[in-house]
Amino acid sequence: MARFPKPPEGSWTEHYPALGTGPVSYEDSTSPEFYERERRAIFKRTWLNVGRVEELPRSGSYFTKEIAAANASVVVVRGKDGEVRAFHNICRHRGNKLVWNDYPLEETRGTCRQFQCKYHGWRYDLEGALNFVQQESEFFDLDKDAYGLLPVHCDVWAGFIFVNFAPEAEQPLTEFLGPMVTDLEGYPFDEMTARFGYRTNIAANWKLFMDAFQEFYHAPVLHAKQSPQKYSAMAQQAGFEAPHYRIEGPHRLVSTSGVRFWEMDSELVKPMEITTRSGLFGPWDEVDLGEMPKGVNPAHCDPWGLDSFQVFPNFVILLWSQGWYLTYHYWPTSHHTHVFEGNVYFLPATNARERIAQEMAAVTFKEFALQDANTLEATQMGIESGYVDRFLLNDQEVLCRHLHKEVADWIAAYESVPEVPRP
Amino acid sequence: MTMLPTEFADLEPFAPKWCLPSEPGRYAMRLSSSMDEMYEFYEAIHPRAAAAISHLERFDLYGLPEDATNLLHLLYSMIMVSFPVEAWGQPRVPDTGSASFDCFTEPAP
Amino acid sequence: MTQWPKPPEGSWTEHYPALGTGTVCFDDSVSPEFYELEREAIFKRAWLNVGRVEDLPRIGSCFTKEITIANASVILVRGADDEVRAFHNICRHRGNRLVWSDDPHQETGGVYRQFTCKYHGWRYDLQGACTFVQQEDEFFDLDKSSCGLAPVHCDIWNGFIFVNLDARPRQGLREFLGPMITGLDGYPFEKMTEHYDFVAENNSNWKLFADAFQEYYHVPSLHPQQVPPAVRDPGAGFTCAHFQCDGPHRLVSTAGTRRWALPEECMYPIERVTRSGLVGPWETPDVGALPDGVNPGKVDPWGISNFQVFPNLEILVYAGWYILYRYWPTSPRSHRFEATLGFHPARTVRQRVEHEVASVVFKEFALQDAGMLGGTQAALETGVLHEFPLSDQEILVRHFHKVVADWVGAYRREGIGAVG
Amino acid sequence: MTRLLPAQFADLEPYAQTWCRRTEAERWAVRAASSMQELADFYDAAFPRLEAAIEYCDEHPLDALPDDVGRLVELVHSVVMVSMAVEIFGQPKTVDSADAVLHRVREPRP
Repeated sequence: MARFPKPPEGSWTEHYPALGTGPVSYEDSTSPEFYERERRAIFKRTWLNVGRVEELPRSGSYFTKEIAAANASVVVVRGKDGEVRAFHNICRHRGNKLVWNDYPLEETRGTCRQFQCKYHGWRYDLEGALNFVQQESEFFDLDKDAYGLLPVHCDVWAGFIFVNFAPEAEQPLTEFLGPMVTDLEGYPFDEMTARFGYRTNIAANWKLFMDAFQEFYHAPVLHAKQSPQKYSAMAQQAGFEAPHYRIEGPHRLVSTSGVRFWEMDSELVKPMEITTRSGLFGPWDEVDLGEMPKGVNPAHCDPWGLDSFQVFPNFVILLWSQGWYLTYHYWPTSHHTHVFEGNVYFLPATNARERIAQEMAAVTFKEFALQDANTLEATQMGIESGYVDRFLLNDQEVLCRHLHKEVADWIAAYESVPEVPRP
Repeated sequence: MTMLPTEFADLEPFAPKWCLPSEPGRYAMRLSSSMDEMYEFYEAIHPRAAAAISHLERFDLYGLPEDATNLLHLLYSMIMVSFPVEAWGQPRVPDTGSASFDCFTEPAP
Repeated sequence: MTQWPKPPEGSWTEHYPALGTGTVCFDDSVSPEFYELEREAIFKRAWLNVGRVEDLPRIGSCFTKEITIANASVILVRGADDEVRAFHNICRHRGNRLVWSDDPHQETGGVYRQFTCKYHGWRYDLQGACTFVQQEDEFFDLDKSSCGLAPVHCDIWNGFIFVNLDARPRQGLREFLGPMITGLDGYPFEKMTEHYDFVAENNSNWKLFADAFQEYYHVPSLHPQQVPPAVRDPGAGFTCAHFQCDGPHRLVSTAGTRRWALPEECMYPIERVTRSGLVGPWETPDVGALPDGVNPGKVDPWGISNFQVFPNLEILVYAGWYILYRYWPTSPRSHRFEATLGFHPARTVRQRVEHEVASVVFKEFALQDAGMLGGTQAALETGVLHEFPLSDQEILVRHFHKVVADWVGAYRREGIGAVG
Repeated sequence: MTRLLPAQFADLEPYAQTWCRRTEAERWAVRAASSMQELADFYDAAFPRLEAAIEYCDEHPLDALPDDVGRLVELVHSVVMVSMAVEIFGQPKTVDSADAVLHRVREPRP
């Protein structure tokens, strides 16, 4: 019994007929060989978000990013001219990793005037040019101009920094993102600089964890204990329905309706939520973000809860109606492991009360993420056993269906191109 | 030597353990504390939270005196222990045996 | 910094024209296929140093050596006739590993009267002959004399024990070593019996780690702490006095730094008090004249000669002590690193402390090289770059990778010939 | 408390329990687990006594050191170990050594 109207075809899934309604296989999440194909067809070929411009506040600010799925380490840096650039993190002399701190396989960040290799002291400026070779006269016909850092395609949209490892990017960034995503332009991402950052290693395929955060069918069950018993019972009874799903190109969107906790009976909320006036949906007291761009709450849900934009392949922007947002990144490290990053962004608090409400929202976020992460490892083990190979998806899981299909489509498109020498 | 504003001297016994400036510190303290310890802390601070927030609200958030900063950190710890106390009945999130989620950046204060 | 004269061709590299001066590719250090070729072309063909005669001090002394890349485990043993021999570490009965302690994958050693297989109790004497078969009459036409341990070619030069896993070695050991290495004949290794041994599992290809120890160009950058901050020159370079290549082997000599003659601020306090440090004890017992081959470039003042014996042995010779490195590949991206420091046995506590200082300092700086090379390996594995320039100070890196490629090339050509 | 070091070096007795270690592996582990303050305290106390300690030890044959003298040699070895952190690196761990390890598997005694 639908609480929200479905498309005329009768379901969200049938509204996108290419998706089908049959059972699906998760072999794409257990096969080492499939992972290798994903690396080539997707992670070495598409735009990947590696951070935000606020992480590079001034010229010389840099961070490194380990992207195992593309077999790459990149250094992203703001040059003297204010431009953000990305380079392969490799010294041109003997191939040493150029920028690292303490542990060469771990990411690092900071501010510098130039990059200097620890091995033999070669130096590169912030624009990647080689500007110093130790004992240059000992080399043979060395043209320093030809030995700058190897650039990686890099572009910025709405303050989000993307890189692309293809020899030539097949689409410009904004064309790749498409109007559903670029209509978010104007959202004050740049003002929301109070950030809580989290990271963890997860023993599950990256797509399976994306699946967990692109459907809310699991929420009333898995997260039941997060809420007072009376609320949980009601939520479980009702089940979950999202008012709006949308698929555009490789990207996806789900909007949910809001819950006005502050209007609820006190038996339905936890004491700490009342005290801090905050919780899973964020601070209860409204913040003014100005007028929202048209991409936000595109179906005009009322009350509106959140929009979760799944930007292909591994990036999620989640906007809450309460004036804050999350990003998720899923960085594959093997067919059954990945690094998950979650970032929580708010407007800088103007007083202690606001700051405490943010703390409550961030702590609650972590409690939920921990439950999801642990469940995922159990999922990976279950499907890796291989005894069951067909799984059902309901209409509330339409986005999971789309992700797995989209991945398969990219691989098919890539592999259908006649074999040419590829990097 | 006191750590908290004098109005909150009653919370002073909890300050050395729970005035922790970082999320990793607070989370680790939660995991290494007994439920009794957390109940005791929660029972003491929760009734005082509204007054504490009102007290802190009078200051510029980015120029808090040291004792106020300590009080703010104590409130963060209150939020941290509220989950074991209000929801889980145990220090760790249930069914998260192998999961971790490490905080590496957070706003200051 | 002294500028040492270069050969008439203008550079050390051009003095060996076969090396060329172009860029070098390090795909040989990341490719699993190349690793497989190295297994056959190099480690199953070259003479490999597995230890020193001091490691087998008396009859029955024995150690085992795991040579992962050659799929071999070898027993080295001093027989009843005082000869050192090598055998495959395999019982002839059912193929069980013969000599091992708790873990059959770990090397072991000790003094043995005979070898007894743990599985069925077959026994072998120190010369490898099968001496006892449990319930021999249960076997059929068993000829014990044909059931001795499978021998491995083994020879000794200057106290260094070498094995060769080829069915028929293409060269004798001395011929393989050639005149430059055998120029070390007479260096008193046998008197420097006080050994400090180190071992590490490193996450880099064996050649990349060897590269770090066959050039000094990196020293001012990676190891600035080798001199105290007050006298550090941020623009410092390093120029070696003499390079030499001979067959597959290489040599670099550096000039001697008489650290003790320097002003106080040029050394660390611990060096001043203990009279020892980076270049070892300031004074060592007089061993008489050293063979000319120790310093073939006649560098004066002479400091160190670093002999790289193909494929995986390095001998660093100082006037009064020495260091050995061995690099044992365990996968394309990992190797087991062994180091030995040899000193004249200390007669006093002061001498012992001098050795301790040299040993501790050695470890500090070796750790810096090892710590960084995991990064080199990871960066090279990204595969985005294939051409790297090498300076004249890195001539030995160039030579090493070329020799490896040459041996692999020779093996491949023979393989094609055999098929054709 | 039993005395570990020769009476002439009673001033170093407070450090003996921690720093009289038979093997390099143990000395390395203690250094790695110590704060810079602890290392500096030990170094400041023991380094000025190093010369005297070596001289004192050398009144005995190396292969027949009494127990307390043997422990003093171990303490001297520890000063050498700690000097690397104090004089050279300014931190307990070798700078830029990342996750590298190097195990000393054979060494002379004492």
